Amino acid sequence: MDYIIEMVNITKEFPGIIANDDVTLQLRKGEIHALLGENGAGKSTLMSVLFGMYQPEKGVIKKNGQEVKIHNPNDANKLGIGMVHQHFKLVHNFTVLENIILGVETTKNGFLKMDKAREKVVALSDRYGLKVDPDALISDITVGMQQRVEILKMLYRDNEILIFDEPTAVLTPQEIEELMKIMKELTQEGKSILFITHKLNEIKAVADRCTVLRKGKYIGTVNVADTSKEQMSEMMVGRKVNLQVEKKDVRQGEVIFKTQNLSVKNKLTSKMVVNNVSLNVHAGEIVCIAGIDGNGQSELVYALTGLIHPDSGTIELKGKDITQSTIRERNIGGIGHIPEDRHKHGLVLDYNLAYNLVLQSYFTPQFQNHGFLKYDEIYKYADTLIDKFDIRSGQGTRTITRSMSGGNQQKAIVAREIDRDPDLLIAVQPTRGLDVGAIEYIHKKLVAERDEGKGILLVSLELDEVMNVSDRILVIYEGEIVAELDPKTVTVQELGLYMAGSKRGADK
Amino acid sequence: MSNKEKNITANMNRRWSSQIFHVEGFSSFVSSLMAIVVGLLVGFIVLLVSNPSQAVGGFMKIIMGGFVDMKNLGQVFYFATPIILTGLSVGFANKTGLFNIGASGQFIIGAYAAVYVGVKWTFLPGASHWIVALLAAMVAGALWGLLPGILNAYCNVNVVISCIMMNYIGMYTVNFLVTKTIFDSLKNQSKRVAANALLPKLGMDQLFKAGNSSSSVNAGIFIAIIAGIVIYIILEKTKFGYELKACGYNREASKYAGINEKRNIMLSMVIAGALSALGGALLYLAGSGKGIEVLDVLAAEGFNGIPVALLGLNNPIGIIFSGIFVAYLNVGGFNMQLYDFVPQVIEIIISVIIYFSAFALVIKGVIHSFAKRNDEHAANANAESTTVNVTKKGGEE
Amino acid sequence: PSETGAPSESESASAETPAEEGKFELALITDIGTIDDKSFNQGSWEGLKKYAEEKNITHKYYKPTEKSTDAYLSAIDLAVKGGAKVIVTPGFLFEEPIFIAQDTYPDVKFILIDGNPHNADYTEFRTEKNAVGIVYAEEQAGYLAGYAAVKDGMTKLGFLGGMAVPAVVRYGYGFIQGADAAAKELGLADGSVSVNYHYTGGFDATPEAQTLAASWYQAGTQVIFACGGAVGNSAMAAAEQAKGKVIGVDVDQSPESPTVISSAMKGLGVSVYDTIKAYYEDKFPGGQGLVFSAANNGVSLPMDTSKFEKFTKEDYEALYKKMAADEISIVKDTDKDGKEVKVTDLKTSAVKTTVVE
Amino acid sequence: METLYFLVQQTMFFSIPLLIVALGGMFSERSGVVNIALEGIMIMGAFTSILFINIFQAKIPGQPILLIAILIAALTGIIISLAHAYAAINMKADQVISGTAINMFAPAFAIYVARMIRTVQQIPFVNEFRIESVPVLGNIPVIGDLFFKNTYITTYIGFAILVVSWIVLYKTKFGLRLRSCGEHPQAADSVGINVYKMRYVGVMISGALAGVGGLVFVIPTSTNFNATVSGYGFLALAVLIFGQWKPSRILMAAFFFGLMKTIASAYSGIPFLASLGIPNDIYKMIPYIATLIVLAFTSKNSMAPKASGIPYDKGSR
Ligand SMILES: Nc1ncnc2c1ncn2[C@@H]1O[C@H](COP(=O)(O)OP(=O)(O)OP(=O)(O)O)[C@@H](O)[C@H]1O
Ligand SMILES: Nc1ncnc2c1ncn2[C@@H]1O[C@H](COP(=O)(O)OP(=O)(O)OP(=O)(O)O)[C@@H](O)[C@H]1O
Ligand SMILES: [Mg+2]
Ligand SMILES: [Mg+2]
Repeated sequence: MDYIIEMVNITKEFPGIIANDDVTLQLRKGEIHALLGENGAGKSTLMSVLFGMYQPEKGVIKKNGQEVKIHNPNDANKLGIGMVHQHFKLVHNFTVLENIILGVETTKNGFLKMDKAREKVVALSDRYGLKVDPDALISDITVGMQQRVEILKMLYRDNEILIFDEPTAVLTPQEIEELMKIMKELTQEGKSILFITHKLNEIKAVADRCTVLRKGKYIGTVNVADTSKEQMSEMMVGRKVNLQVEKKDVRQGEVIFKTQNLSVKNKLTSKMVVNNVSLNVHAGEIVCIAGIDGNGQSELVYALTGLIHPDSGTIELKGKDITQSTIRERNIGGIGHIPEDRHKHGLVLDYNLAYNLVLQSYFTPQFQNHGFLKYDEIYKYADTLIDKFDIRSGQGTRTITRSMSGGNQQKAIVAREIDRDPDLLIAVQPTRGLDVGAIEYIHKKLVAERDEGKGILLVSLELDEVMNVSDRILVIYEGEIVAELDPKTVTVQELGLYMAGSKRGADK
Repeated sequence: MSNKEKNITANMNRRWSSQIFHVEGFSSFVSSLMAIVVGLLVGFIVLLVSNPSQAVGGFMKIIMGGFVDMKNLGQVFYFATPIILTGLSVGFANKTGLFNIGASGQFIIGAYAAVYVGVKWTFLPGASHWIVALLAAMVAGALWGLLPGILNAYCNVNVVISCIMMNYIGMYTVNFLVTKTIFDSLKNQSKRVAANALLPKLGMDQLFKAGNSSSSVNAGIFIAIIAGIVIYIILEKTKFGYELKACGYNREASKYAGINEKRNIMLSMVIAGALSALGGALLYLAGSGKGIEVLDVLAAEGFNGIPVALLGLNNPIGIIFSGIFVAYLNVGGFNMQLYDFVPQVIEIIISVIIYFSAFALVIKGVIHSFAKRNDEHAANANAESTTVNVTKKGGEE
Repeated sequence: PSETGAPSESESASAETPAEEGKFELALITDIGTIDDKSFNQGSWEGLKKYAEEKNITHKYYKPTEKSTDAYLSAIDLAVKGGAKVIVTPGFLFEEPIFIAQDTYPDVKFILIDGNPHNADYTEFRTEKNAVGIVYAEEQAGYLAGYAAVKDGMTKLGFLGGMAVPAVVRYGYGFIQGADAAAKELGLADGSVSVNYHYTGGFDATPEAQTLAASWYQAGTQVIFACGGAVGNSAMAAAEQAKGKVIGVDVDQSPESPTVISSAMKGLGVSVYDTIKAYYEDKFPGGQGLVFSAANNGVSLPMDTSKFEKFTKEDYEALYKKMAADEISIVKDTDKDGKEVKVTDLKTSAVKTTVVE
Repeated sequence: METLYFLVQQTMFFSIPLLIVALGGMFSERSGVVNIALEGIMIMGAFTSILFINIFQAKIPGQPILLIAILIAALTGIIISLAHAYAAINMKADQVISGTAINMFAPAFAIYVARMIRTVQQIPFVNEFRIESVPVLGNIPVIGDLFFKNTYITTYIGFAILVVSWIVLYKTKFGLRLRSCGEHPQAADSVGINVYKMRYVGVMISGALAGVGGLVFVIPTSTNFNATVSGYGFLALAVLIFGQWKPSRILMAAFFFGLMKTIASAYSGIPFLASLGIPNDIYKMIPYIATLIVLAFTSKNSMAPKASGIPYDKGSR
């Protein structure tokens, strides 16, 4: 069999960890090849090696059977290898066009010449139906659009081997569908694709073959058509995983949380980003706010948790008006908050794990006496949480949080927020970028909380999560709640239409 | 997982972390030490290049100058006092994520307030006079720090730039106020403060003397050291310190956690300002015959706080030592004048030390990798126990 | 590169100083300014150096760590430790340190420039046998300069002082009164001569001082009496641009810029030189307070390098003779009772003084 | 009118060095390295170049020696800035620390060397560089008086640097790459740009410009160099922030500062201001107070390069 790219016996070590341990990956021309593995399994590392960002300690890379050396992204580019990184590599205050040409600029007497580049970008955009505006600033376009820019970057460089590192983690269902279509088109044009994702559905939908890594080791390569999702996930984690969220029927209690006509304006444009939102959450139910990213979810949550002040409307918690309350008052009053951005809001990355685990409670008498912190108590408590929630880290309670994996960082936040025993838990994309094992874990925890009679407000962009976990769905579109749906009766397709704004108000 | 197993894991974690903790402190110390050695070496080379025959003697004076007699030793503490405080000011603000380059302005404002009280409020009896003078200085400095704090918290004004502005405004304000209120026109400086306003000597003038002349050292050095310890306790042991540092590391997360981050930024600048101002007060109430000059030059003590803080790794206790060290070098440099060298060599040495202390990260890295190699075994054991833990969990479910 | 690599100056400097410590017979301690401040530190040092080099005596200057009585005393300690037999201390700030040191070191001679030893609160003035205080009649030097300027036909004058310290103030007051006297002799109308009067707040050359001087020239000022060390350099920089004129201070500053038409000199170097010489001839004027004035050639204008157009050497000598004979009374910075005199207290009619705060 | 001409001419002396040095700082920060060492680099640049003028003034005529001195100042600045670059880029040091070290080192070094080789610390020079009136251009009414009289070649060099900076930053491949390193070095790295190299170049440009700025600052305002640039390096930093890291705004900020400084120093020669009787110290404070006020209103949306001040580590993500 002819492989366009072969990575043979690759070993890549980082201080203290072998990220890739004798891994072999073979990519056929024109195929979509998925790469599957838990968080930290070494997928990104392997792809970074292929893209020249890291040099492996052992192993060789071959292109069309010829051994090649890839020292930097330029080498990779010359070999026709392009990559869409897990965290986009786009300069936020550059235009789309500038980002695309960065590194391969055409110049005349040292001055930039953009005309040719623009033509090429527009042509490529048309050909693949990407619909990007070359002059828009990156900071002004949606995440989905940004990803298309990343794709255009590869196409502009005429790459024929395309690496997608978790491209779907940040996309809406519609966007994912379109991306899948684009990927298929690309392979039809003769390009070969390496595709990293944690979502088995997606692998099923587009991939031809799938290579599985676990803890840096090569587990195997399978034909996707011949392998079930359960088999693949078992290869990945080394045990059986329950992909379906098991939960009992909802036992709705009384309303514990309620907003009325809540509105938030954008300070700069004075556009309504949250528009007259009224919703309520009962004890013992999971209410999910579904919507495409950028439709006001973040601002809505900020207003509910006190990070910003709403321009109008009221918020009530357990019958008490908390519209004017501070963040601290809301926290004490019974709101738990798993924030959308764990690095920005959720953690003080330079504090150790124990300190982060008391971030919402360090001031309580349990941990503090006359202004002095009780160290022993803090570390004792942290140890129990680490045990209870299985948070893994290098040096236990004293691990600097920055050095922990994303999955474990998220677990720490979940542990902290749940252990405070809030009446209402606001969880924003709690499983973003996590592997199935971790997702399963977090979903279980959420359901357990609900079963204990807590109200849960879940904000999610992922249809699977929305459909599986929630008891009630509120669809948000351009800052407005446009529909209230029942996950048992609504179809995924229908939900997608509401989220895209082409249908509204049905159940409501 | 059995309880026993749990304990083993926990113990392992703890042992491992205590080692890391150890390595951390040790490597910081070693990297500072290496910077100092390199700095002194460069100083020696400079001396050698400029005048080989006297280099050894001059260099020995730099190293030993602070120890030639008790008076010189006293002078070390005297010069250390203000820079420990400006160092604390800079270091404290640094810990809370703010670069307080405005120590100079806060320092001179504090000096003015103290001298004003010292000259004018002669109705204050006994020790209350100098105590009130110090308090007045701290209040003035706190206000001077508050303004950049407010501007940063509410208007997002970069602290560095507003502090630079406040330095100049402070200098001109003090020049203006001194000439209008407490001016000794014969000397173009502030008037003498009343005897009660001078800091007590605590008998140190008898201890730190050589022949008939005694050192200027006074209670100020103890106040500086106490200030260092208090700041250390605030930062490391209290809830307030926890909040301040959290704001320093991540403002957004602090806000999320319900910490009033605006208030903390302002408080942090207020404390930093009060510390610098206290430094100014201690210097001008030392009774060494120093007055506030009406001169269009920023107070150097404020800027000297920056290297002191950096050399002390922003740690309050470290700053006490680095302040004394820098003062010691300065006294050595003064004594070096017996040789044919320009005293600026001291500043060259200190700047080289600062420069190499910036390499701490790399030096630490080297030490850590050594330590890691030694502890490989322990790490492996730890990793294994984690794996066991995982499979157990999997099995149960 | 030969100039920077092995300069002759540094070689000679090291040659004259011994390798081990403890052997500098003549010492000078600088005050706020540096040894090359173009003012009293430099002037005094030049006098000391001249004598030391002539007689091949070891010599050295010391810089105190800061500006305070204690720091000055420490520097004196160090100088004594360094073997000093005579210590020159330029600047009135040394009045108090010398008051103390003259008792501490009875075997060391102190030459205090610009002041006389007294205690901290001015209640006791005492000069011991091993100390001498030297002051200058700066008001006379300033008077000469102001007189010459107006006599030379200039009516728009400026005074740019460094800081309002007594010596500078005396220069300034003398300058105004000299100008006034000249104007009256010329029969000019009241208020027809104007003087801008300002202290920059430092002895450094700053762009601010340059701008200020430039603005004065721009507004018509013809000559600025720059009276504050390196502040003069700022005035000269401005004068070069505006084709204005500068009168220097303390020493003959004409080599520094072609714009310097004259300098109000006081005999710093000469007085230090003479006093050290007296010491070695066993005639040290200990216990005295010396005044250097026109009477003993202590102040002057360097007429050989001056660039006056109308004011002649004869005019100068006539005036100087009268001054030396004490026929000209000049108001100083303090009155007989030691009370401060303000600029506005100066009774001038022909000269209108504008104080720039 | 005369007063206006005077103000403009005088403002140039303050503004041009601020402009040049702030533009230097811009290149450094745009590449991702905070350069708080501008003050020290200015001092070093002024020191070597004025020492050169001092030594060779008798042998080389006015404008040529100035041009050579400018090159020497730039070269000195580059050499000093390499120390900063090495610490900030290779050693991933805290950039404030090495900057502070350089600020401390420069005046000490200048004084030490000057004293060791010439016994005095001031280095005098004769100002032969002033241009009375630029030929032809100086005769244009109004404009000529404003911009082409009583001036220095350095003024035009300053404007040339501004124009070139703008073009380089926004119109060339180099500028695009440089900016990407200051905003998102990982992105630059991923498209094959050598971030370390770009940052070195950015810091070196800032060194060259700061060195030149030091010389340009000293020439019109004194007749000697005394190991100080009066805090103008720090002011340039303020100008840079005030100018929001953009050449055009830096120009405005530099002139705002320059004008304020000029008015504060020259008010006594301006009849209207002199008659107000406001004390000198108040005037001296005005530029700083005004800056604070302006900043209070404009700082909400800071445009600082995102990655500025953060060491780039190839390994980290
Ligand atoms: N720059 C680095 N320095 C040190 N260790 C690293 C670095 N990058 C990755 N690692 C290590 O390599 C392992 C593999 O990381 P990698 O990012 O490849 O995982 P991944 O499979 O992409 O995980 P995810 O699904 O979370 O993206 C990690 O567990 C980590 O310990
Ligand atoms: N610079 C680094 N040095 C050491 N380890 C690192 C470094 N960067 C990342 N890692 C390690 O890489 C692992 C995975 O990190 P990574 O950021 O890919 O996590 P993640 O699960 O993908 O989270 P996220 O979704 O936030 O990216 C972690 O175990 C972390 O310890
Ligand atoms: Mg990854
Ligand atoms: Mg990840």
